[in-house]
Amino acid sequence: MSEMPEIVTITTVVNETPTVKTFVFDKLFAFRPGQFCMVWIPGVDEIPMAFSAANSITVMKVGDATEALFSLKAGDKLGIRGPFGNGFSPSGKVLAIGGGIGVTPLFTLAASGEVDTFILGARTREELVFADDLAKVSDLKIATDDGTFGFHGFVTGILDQIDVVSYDTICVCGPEMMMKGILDRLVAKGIESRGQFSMHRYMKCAVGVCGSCCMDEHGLRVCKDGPVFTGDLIKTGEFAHYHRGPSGRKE
Amino acid sequence: MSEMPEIVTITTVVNETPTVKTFVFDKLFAFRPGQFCMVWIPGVDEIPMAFSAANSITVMKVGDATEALFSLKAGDKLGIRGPFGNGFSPSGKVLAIGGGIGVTPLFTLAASGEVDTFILGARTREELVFADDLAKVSDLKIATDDGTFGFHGFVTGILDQIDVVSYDTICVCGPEMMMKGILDRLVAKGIESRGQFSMHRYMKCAVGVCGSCCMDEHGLRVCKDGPVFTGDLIKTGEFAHYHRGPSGRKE
Amino acid sequence: MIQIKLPEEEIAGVPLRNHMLLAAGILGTTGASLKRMLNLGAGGVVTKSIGPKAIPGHHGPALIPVDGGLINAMGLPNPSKDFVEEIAPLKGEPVVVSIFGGTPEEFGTVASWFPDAAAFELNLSCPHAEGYGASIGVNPRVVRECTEIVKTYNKPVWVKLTPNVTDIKIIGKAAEEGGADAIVAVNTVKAMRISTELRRPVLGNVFGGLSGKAIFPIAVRSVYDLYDAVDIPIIGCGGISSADNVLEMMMAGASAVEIGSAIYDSVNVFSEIAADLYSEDGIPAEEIVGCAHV
Amino acid sequence: MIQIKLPEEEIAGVPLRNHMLLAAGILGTTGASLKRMLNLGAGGVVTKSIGPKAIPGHHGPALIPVDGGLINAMGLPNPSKDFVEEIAPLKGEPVVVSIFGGTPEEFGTVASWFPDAAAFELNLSCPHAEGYGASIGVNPRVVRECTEIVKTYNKPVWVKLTPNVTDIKIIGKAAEEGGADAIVAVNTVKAMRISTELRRPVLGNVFGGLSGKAIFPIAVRSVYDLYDAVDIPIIGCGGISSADNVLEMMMAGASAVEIGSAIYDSVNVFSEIAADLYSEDGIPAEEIVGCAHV
Ligand SMILES: Cc1cc2nc3c(=O)[nH]c(=O)nc-3n(C[C@H](O)[C@H](O)[C@H](O)COP(=O)(O)OP(=O)(O)OC[C@H]3O[C@@H](n4cnc5c(N)ncnc54)[C@H](O)[C@@H]3O)c2cc1C
Ligand SMILES: Cc1cc2nc3c(=O)[nH]c(=O)nc-3n(C[C@H](O)[C@H](O)[C@H](O)COP(=O)(O)OP(=O)(O)OC[C@H]3O[C@@H](n4cnc5c(N)ncnc54)[C@H](O)[C@@H]3O)c2cc1C
Ligand SMILES: Cc1cc2nc3c(=O)[nH]c(=O)nc-3n(C[C@H](O)[C@H](O)[C@H](O)COP(=O)(O)O)c2cc1C
Ligand SMILES: Cc1cc2nc3c(=O)[nH]c(=O)nc-3n(C[C@H](O)[C@H](O)[C@H](O)COP(=O)(O)O)c2cc1C
Ligand code: FES
Ligand code: FES
Repeated sequence: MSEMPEIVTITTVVNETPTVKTFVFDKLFAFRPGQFCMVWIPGVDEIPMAFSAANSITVMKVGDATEALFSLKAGDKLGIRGPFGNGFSPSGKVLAIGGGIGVTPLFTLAASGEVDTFILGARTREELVFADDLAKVSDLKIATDDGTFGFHGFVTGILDQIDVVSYDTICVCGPEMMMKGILDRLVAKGIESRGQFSMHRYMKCAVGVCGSCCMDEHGLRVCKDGPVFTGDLIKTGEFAHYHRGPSGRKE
Repeated sequence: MSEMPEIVTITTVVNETPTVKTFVFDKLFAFRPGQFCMVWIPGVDEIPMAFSAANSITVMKVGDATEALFSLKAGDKLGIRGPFGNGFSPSGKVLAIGGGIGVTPLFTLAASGEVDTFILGARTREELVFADDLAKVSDLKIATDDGTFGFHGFVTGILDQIDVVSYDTICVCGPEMMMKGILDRLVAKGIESRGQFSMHRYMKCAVGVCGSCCMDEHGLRVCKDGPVFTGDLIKTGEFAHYHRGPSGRKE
Repeated sequence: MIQIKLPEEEIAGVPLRNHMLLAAGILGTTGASLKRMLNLGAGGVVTKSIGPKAIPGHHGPALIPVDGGLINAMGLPNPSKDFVEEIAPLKGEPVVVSIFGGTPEEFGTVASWFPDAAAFELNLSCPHAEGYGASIGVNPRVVRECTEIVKTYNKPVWVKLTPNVTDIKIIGKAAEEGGADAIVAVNTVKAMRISTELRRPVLGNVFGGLSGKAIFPIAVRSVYDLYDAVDIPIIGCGGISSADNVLEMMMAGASAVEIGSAIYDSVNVFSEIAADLYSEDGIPAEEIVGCAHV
Repeated sequence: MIQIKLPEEEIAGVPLRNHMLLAAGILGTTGASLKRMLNLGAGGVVTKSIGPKAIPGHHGPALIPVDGGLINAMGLPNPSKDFVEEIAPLKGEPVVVSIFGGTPEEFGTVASWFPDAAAFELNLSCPHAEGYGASIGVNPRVVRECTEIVKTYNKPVWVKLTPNVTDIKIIGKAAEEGGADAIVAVNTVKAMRISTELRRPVLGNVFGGLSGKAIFPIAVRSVYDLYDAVDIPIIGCGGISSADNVLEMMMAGASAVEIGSAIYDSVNVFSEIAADLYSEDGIPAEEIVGCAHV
């Protein structure tokens, strides 16, 4: 069965923060929170993005492809392949911890009513994404690196204040160093398998064939075996040490 | 979906007459009476044959491929593609008329209890095929060209003696000249559309693509649109006038 | 999906009723079956390839459906000159006569038999006929000479290419130099299957050609390549089975298409595709021909 | 279906655990993923093709599933010499290092980096990397020279061929003359698709290669052809997805096979096929290699 990109038309562009925009399009995709798609920016590149709703992606501008995406407006077209990957599989009492643009897949989890407590982190107040909506659907705690809003410091600071062992599932997405801080704490308490970490690796095929996204030490594919892995699977290996760039070189 | 030949092993060879053998094999095919298969005789050729049961074909030796088939014995293998074609679609009171090896598809029709009266013809007594079995499941009338059994003459002689108009469906298979004699009689009575004639044309693909089996004047494909056609579809055109050989030349 | 308008002018010298022709060798052996396909919605028809002498073709199995397509080794069965009479009733219809030969002269001889052809299509591409088709169609000089000789019969000449070459552009250019009015791309891709139970090739001829959906991406690529290499129209062929496939071939560079194996799934494929493809408000096909070249 | 025995000897110079290798470029960029595939039942693994300098590869989309297969234009992304460290932990395992270069000398340079390779596979066949792969692999002389130079590193040399040539036998023979220990046939078939809605080619590189079930009949045919032309072992590759497909490739003439795209459907494809293919009472594979040649 063919899985050619589905061509969608952008209907609305929402400016979330100075560096984050949500692109709403005209077709719905049935996804599980944590699953992602490959977004084809015609003439530029194809890059992985979590769904931020059945008909949207929420994008942080970080380089060439995202910059090109930022130049698009309502009426412009994108190609979407997906959904791909496993997504989160929360059970029991759920804690979500999102940092930066990593909030996106967790936002959809919270929006579907599956998150009890949400810890949201950003560098500074104006870079907080989805905070208002998250406050409506979860017990939201906010941390900013510069203290411009909520807790002054990292999300791990808030984590240290709460009883993490009382949660059955801890869903995490954000910069790898942030995730590392969280994993360390779970390992210390012996509950790393309750942690579900959404990983970011360089993706080319997104269907588990090319090997671009494979992680040491098990050789698991982030696109197909992930992007969500339990803490026990990633605590050894490359996590927080290195990853591979587009050529496969370690970076 | 792949339709590679199904490889079957011959389990029994039944000598029906000096020139007719039944080859029973080890697999069952779900067919409708009148449907046929392509029989691959490895290293020789692939030729069309009606099913004479879900696991058999009944073959008259007429040339190279059938001769090669006749040399096979239990344990030998054949490739079978099919079933193909439309088969008979009888309704109401049914008359079947079979001549020579043309009895085969009609035999399966009678065996499934769908024939009221059966007229069976052959050149001579020892070439009558399936007569005993047919007598059990239908009102059987026999004609031999040389009068060695039953009516002395052609099947059309018997046909002239019965009230053909009392039948709703007249299923026919046999030499084209025999079928022509029958069609003429149906046309004369204005009931040619009650006649269902199983046609024989040179077949190569059996799946309606190559064009080898096409008949004038409508360009219908015997393998796919047939092999069974109602009398009205064939009364004009090439029927009983000519057919095409393997090169497409008229013969 | 966009929709297009019916053609308003001849395409590659032939007054096609729509952009889709029946491909050579598909229900193309009799005048009546060609007529039927026109009635069923083909915009034009290409005949079975006709050669200098009648050939019965290879022993069976001659065609086998496989995953995503068909493999066939018919062996160019054809009634030769008798075919003139076959298609006489089709005079005036958009009937392209496919011809083949072992030498340029033989191509010329066969062409001379068909003064009523709407165009000739030169089969320089059948992959399973020794001394014919692809076995001569891989040689640019021979392709040019065959084209030149048939061109002397003052009809549009379409040259049908094999994808089984290192560089299809070279062969396309040779046809163009020989005066071809269009390139038809592509014929089947060399292929075979083996029956593992019988431990022997399943085609009577051992090897044959793959057609159908499986080769569509190969055909699109060939048309795209040729569009950059030649200035004459290209007729896309290979694995087309939907209106979207027709548009895709056009965007790759095809001015029209031929459809063969899709008949396996439906003899009504032309009218089914036409229902999706055409609209009175559609855009002219010319607007999209080659538009995917970036 | 018949069943076969596990190999008892080296095949083409490599001690394979079974007759099925992971094909080059499939989960082959990291030592860990190669190790995983060995653990999941591959009889041997071929690495991603490694070249003289690190390449990020083509822009995306780089791989798209299509009817019956995949089209890809990865663009030979590879970490170059860094890969030596990647596979160091796999020393002693049946790891075939796929290498490429723009010249015979570059092939030699890359080969010199991998003294621990079980064998080298020369990628003279990737259809979408300008100056590399098929663009040099269609030239018999270059193929022979690349083989000769890599052969000086005293390891088995497998030469992987492109099906996109007029006559694959000529290239196979050139490799054999250069001293190749085996031929691998085939790499992907040149292909492309177009997004009709965006009116542009779907692959970032415009064109790429078709793999998967769609090309199986093409690959079988290539192996069958080569078996008649060369005396060295052939490794069959292209569209294999079942035990019966493995047997079919062997009957065509393959001593072993490589499997790539079938990973798309299941990462466990090796053990799934092995469960059907092998039995202690099976016949030795050698009995069926090439047995379909009639
Ligand atoms: C599963 C998954 C979900 C993601 N979800 C989101 C999301 O919801 N919102 C969001 O803004 N970003 C998301 N990302 C990250 C996003 O893919 C990158 O920010 C984007 O690819 C950057 O492309 P660029 O060309 O603008 O940057 P570049 O200038 O090319 O590179 C900047 C960095 O982006 C990353 N990157 C570039 N290309 C790729 C690629 N093909 N695959 C993976 N990473 C790449 C690399 O880490 C690179 O160092 C997600 C990534 C993954 C793997
Ligand atoms: C739908 C259908 C059902 C049939 N059912 C039976 C049956 O149940 N029993 C039976 O004995 N015969 C049956 N036949 C006829 C049978 O196919 C031919 O007798 C057989 O093909 C002869 O092959 P040969 O090589 O022995 O003869 P040849 O020497 O090749 O030719 C003898 C004659 O057989 C016919 N023939 C040969 N090859 C083909 C072919 N590929 N397709 C069609 N006709 C061919 C031609 O009329 C030819 O003139 C059927 C034919 C058709 C079309
Ligand atoms: C049964 C069959 C017979 C064919 N015969 C011819 C032929 O006589 N001449 C020719 O040029 N091409 C012939 N072809 C090739 C087709 O015309 C066409 O190029 C090919 O099948 C690819 O198109 P498709 O995928 O739409 O079938 C034949 C193909 C098939 C399947
Ligand atoms: C994503 C992808 C990457 C590939 N990379 C390479 C490569 O680096 N070197 C190579 O020789 N072949 C490469 N190939 C070709 C495969 O090794 C194989 O020859 C081809 O895919 C046909 O086999 P399959 O149908 O089993 O996939 C690649 C194929 C795919 C799909
Ligand atoms: S991106 Fe290709 S395997 Fe994950
Ligand atoms: S036998 Fe090919 S169309 Fe009937």
